[in-house]
Amino acid sequence: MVTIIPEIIRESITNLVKNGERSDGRSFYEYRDISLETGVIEKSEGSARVKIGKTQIVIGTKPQIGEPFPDTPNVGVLMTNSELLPMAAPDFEPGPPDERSVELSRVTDRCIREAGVVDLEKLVISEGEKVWMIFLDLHVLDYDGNLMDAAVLGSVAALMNTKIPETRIENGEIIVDHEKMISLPIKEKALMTTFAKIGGELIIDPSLEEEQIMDARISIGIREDGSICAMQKGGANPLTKDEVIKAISKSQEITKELRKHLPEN
Amino acid sequence: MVTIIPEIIRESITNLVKNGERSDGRSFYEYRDISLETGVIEKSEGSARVKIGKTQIVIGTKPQIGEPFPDTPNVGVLMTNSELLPMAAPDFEPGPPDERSVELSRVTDRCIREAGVVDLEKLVISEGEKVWMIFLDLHVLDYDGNLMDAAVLGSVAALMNTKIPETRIENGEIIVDHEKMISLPIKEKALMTTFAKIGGELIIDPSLEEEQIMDARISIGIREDGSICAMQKGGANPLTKDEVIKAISKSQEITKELRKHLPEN
Amino acid sequence: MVTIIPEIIRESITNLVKNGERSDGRSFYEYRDISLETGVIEKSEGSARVKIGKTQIVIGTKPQIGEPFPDTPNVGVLMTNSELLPMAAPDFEPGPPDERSVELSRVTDRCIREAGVVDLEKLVISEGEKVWMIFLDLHVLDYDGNLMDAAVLGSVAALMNTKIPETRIENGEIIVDHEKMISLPIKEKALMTTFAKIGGELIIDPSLEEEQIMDARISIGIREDGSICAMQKGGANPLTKDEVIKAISKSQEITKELRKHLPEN
Amino acid sequence: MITIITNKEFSTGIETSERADGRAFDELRPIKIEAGVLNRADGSAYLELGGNKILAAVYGPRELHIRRLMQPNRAVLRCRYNMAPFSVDDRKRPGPDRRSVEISKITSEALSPAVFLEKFPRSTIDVFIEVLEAEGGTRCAGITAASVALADAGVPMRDIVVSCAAGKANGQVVLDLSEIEDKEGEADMPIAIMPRTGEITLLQSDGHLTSEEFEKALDLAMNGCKKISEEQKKAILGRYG
Amino acid sequence: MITIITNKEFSTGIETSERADGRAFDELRPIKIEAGVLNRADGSAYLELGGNKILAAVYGPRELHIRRLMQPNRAVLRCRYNMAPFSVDDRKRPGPDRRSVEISKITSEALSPAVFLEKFPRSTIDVFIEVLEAEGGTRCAGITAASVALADAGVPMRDIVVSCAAGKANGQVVLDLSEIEDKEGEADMPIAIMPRTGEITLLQSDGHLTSEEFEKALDLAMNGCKKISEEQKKAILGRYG
Amino acid sequence: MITIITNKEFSTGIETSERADGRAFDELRPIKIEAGVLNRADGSAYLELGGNKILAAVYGPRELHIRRLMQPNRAVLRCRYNMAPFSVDDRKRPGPDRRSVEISKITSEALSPAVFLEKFPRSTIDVFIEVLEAEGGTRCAGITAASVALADAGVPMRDIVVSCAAGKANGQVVLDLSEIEDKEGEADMPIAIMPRTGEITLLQSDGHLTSEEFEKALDLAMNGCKKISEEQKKAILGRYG
Repeated sequence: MVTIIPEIIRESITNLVKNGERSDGRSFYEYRDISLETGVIEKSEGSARVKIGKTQIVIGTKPQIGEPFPDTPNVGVLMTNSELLPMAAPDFEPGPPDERSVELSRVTDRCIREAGVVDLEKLVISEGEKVWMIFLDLHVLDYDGNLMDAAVLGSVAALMNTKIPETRIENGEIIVDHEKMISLPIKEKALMTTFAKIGGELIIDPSLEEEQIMDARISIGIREDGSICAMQKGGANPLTKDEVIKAISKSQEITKELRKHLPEN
Repeated sequence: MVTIIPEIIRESITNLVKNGERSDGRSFYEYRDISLETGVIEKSEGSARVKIGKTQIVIGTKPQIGEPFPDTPNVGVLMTNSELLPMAAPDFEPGPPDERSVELSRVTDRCIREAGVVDLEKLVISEGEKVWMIFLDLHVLDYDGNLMDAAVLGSVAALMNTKIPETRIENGEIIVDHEKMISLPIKEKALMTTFAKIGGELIIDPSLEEEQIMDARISIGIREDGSICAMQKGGANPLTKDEVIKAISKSQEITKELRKHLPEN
Repeated sequence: MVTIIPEIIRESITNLVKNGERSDGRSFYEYRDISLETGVIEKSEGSARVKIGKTQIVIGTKPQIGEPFPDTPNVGVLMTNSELLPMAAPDFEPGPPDERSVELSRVTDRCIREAGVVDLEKLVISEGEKVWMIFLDLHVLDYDGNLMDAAVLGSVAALMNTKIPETRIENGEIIVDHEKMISLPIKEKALMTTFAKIGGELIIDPSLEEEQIMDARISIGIREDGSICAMQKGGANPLTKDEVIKAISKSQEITKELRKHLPEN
Repeated sequence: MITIITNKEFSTGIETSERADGRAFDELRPIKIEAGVLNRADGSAYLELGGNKILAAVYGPRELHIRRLMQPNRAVLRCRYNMAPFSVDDRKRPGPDRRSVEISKITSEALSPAVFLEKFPRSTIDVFIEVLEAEGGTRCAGITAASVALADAGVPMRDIVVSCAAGKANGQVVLDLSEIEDKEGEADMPIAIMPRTGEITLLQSDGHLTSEEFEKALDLAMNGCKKISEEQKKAILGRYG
Repeated sequence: MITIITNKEFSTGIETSERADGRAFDELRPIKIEAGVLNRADGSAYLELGGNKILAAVYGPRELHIRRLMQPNRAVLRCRYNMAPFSVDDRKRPGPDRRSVEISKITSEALSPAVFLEKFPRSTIDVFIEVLEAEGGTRCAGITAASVALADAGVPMRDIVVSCAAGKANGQVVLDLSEIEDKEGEADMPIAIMPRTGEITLLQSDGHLTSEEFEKALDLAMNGCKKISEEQKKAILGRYG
Repeated sequence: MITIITNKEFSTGIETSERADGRAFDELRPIKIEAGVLNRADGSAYLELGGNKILAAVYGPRELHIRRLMQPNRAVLRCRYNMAPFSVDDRKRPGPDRRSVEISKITSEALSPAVFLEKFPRSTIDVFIEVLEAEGGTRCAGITAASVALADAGVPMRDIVVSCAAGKANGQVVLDLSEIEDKEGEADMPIAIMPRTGEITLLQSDGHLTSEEFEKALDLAMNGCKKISEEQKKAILGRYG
């Protein structure tokens, strides 16, 4: 469904930004309130509920024993899936994932995979035959803008929260020992920061209102050492090279603060 | 497609019922003419054609050897599926089963499964490895109301009519002997009676016309010993506790008569 | 989408044909320019690009090792699939194959299979267990009429162009030797000719314009010895027996000429 | 390992020149047609041909809700050919497959020439064919039954389309192939005609036929159609007569 | 071969006449309801019942875009019951299955009698139920939560529908079956009522009950509904009070 | 067991600091672009870049039939990126997958800024990209080809968008990664720009880059875009010149 934004709202938000302000009183590089709880779903081996402002996602993991992909016999599998539930916004419709949902899960997946958040090599049970497959499911419950940052933050937290049974091989048989639950091997806590371009300025963590009128969007995934693990531009207008470089530099700073929301490990 | 029933028809049927009458002259607890033939499809291992009034369903079974569900390794599998064919009514559309079709097959399945019509434990060929899977397919050809009672009656008849080859294990090999065809192990003949609530009264076996204007519907599955194996309320209006209790009591009587339509076993 | 052809165009094309002429100056039994290249896709084990007039199809093969069908354990498998790409015509829509696409792939498949173009018995690696499955994919890029003749011509060329690795069995193990690539066993070069009936006359290789106004269509697959391997009538009007017999006789002549476009083998 | 002991013995007739089921080369399987067998449909017919059991139903002419299919100057005749899951030896999964999509298309083309579609612009006539049991030749049986259902629905028609196959089995050109002849034979050629004019509204061929064999098969099939046509007429008269 | 060492010990209660989780036969699991938990939805509610965690949201009355579903004289109440992939022990594949299609249908029928649908012709009221965690009895929990979400959305209603199951487990008629009782028990009977009149808007039964057991179960379930109804009212008051 | 003897020897370049195919770090693969290669489409282009073979076609501006996609004040630019089943080593199943859905979306966003969409309210411009053969970098090649097809269709544009990737392979920041460099390398960063202003309309990154490496890669990619832009212009001139 096409949401038509009245021109007057577009102008009002844009003029605020041009004057260095935002409609909810935040500064350009300030996140809305963030809340992050883990272990919220007992039947899920790892879970998190993340809220950024009024945006809310519940994320759960499900480990399964399966076969590795033929071309990567010595690594486990991470499968990321997201559902933009019809309860989350009036224009989200039931049915198979649309392009927004696919983009959200693929960008989240790339950020986590390329940063090496989970040490997938340690998820091998028997090389080429059996590995752990971790299903990471994002359930978007309430949509008030900036799903990407919430998705990555919550996903990293849910993965950190995940416990799988220890496995060993005895006499050619795989023993899955539910009495010894171990944490997933986490080796990196990469996070993502999203910028909206409005009125020629970059602001972070766009609210729904800001997203609806922004010219462009850029999401940047940053590892703990400040290097870049993922980027994704969106929106129907261009960015300049300088804007991109500035966004990267800012996100290196901001993800350091954002990382404090993650639980101690 | 929404079928709009003129108010005058609604009133006329309702007034009849209030006067103790029905538009086709039946009494409240009287079925329309029932016809039931078995063995109507030679390629089907068991089949039945059931007509209640002008409602007509052909039901066929297909046994296959397959694997049991992991959580029930010591029972065979019964799979019930129904198609409300587009030939059966002007508003039935081709495509995957809609909610009416899903309800019909699930209620039929529950009634038969929970009553223990087929002794599924006897369908195990090799525990945890190979069992008989019985596919029960309901092909609804003509829809003139009260599909549920017809579906259960015809399904029980088709299952009673079903022959599967004898199996045995010799030297770790499964022998499927088509020269020795045996009947399915039937241990119960549960049937279902459906009541429509119209004008504050309960009537059984609603015709299409009655279904279209009824306030509510209740279908009750009754075992040979009179106990209840399944119930399903439908329709957009409520029932009282007394109505439900009365319906159960009536259906205990009526299924005894209905059971006479089943072939001798 | 329904394409409405103005009556004046229908009349003009029909009158031309009644006068023994066609709008592009061809005679009744003359193909448009035909071009056929093979080996056009390096990653495809066999490929061809065929153009008849402005109609253009790229065809590629992919061999895979798989299991034979249970009822034909001693023959390989040929799977033909076609996509009428939305780029090929303004009324082709993305999505699963529609009935036109299904008809195209099934007629092509029958023509090739029934003529015995590929010696499927020679594609068995281990009887009942492993055979070569040849996927033949037709990618329709530009649609200017007469897809069937182009599809069969290009498919035969792509199959002739296909190389698969030699296989052998050593110590119960299948060896797939990519160092020894061999041609598919081709034993017949059947081709198809399509006639349109317009104004009571039969003309071959109808252009899009002619297809849109034709009364009926008949496609005939002819083997090298002149025998018939496939026929398919189409269109909303009938043909007479004499017309069919004439079409067969003509196609026996014409496929001889058409066959010269195939590469030497 | 699963070993299957079977008691099904098919005589494929390969040993002798005779047909497996003892029919003459130009002999149809037993046929039975009944019109008006369903209540809700505007028209319907039931047909048995050998082991085939076919039900056809017609709705329409009625309003067409899908705008992009609508024809401004005539009705659309839509067909859906469908096999019941229990109609064949191995259960058929419900829903359309490629074979049924193609048969639906050519069935629509086989029936359309006989119907006065131009009388009903912007409408649809929907034909539903259900194969309750299949034993070779279901597409022809479906067309034959559908044509009776169209007549039963009172759809105005030029003629009652009739369909029948001929083919080659065991080296011989024969009429109306059974399932086993279709499977093991050399060629199968289903046709449909408008019997008044003999015009052909369906023609497919699958297999290996010389021109001479084709002509022989075509003549056989047309004769077969004429015999079946008589049964269609009886069924329609039986309904209204 | 994969061997699984498990540390999950379910007391199925079969040894004694007591319930596995120690509840009395007429005791509900701990319950918690909160209204107004989402921002975008017109109304919402969160419910915990034992290990069940359920979110319900309502949009509407709003314009219905699908013409063939439109009712000229009233609103349509559409439901979508959905389980999160992580809500159960083995991951549930996203998307509707036959179970959720049926539950969606009976949920719609359970709620509709309480809503003044006739006030909103040609409209839709959309109810979305998400099972975040499932521990037996999710359909009842979903209906109970959805009813609070409808009230939170300000949809005019005759009554607040409330739902609860009773059944038979371990030979005993009990209220509000847990997951293990549902799985290993003899019968499960979910109901929904309009508490003001006691009228029944949902009734299903699955299992084996005598008439006497049925009546006992029905009384238990109706009493359970009344207790839950109090929690619903508190949640709604908590939102507006 | 199946043993596969392979004769494919990939030099992954890991031994030396050179690229596997001998290119300099800032060297594009051989490129060829042709405009106007299809008959039915309003505009089209064919592009080869190394082993990539890409066809792009444009229809529109034309009427948009799907009301809920319609924009009252501008055209919608819809893209469909699709890989032929035979375009890759292991046959790709026909139909969209998640990767192609995402690429279609970002391709649409990469092209839209250059098109005067506001001139065609309530319309659609449809861009179809077919990957006939894939050898690394198909999304960039698709955007580059689609832009030429838009020009060929006469769609009014501010600029001809051009796309190219840079990345890091074998420890070195390089231009235009080949399939093997993409697969075995450390990072891949596809971009698209409007060459007149240098503004960025597509930017993705996947892998591991420091800020310095990122800037170096961005400069490389922008230079690569400028070289490819010359080839686009030649193709368009070749069509009309």
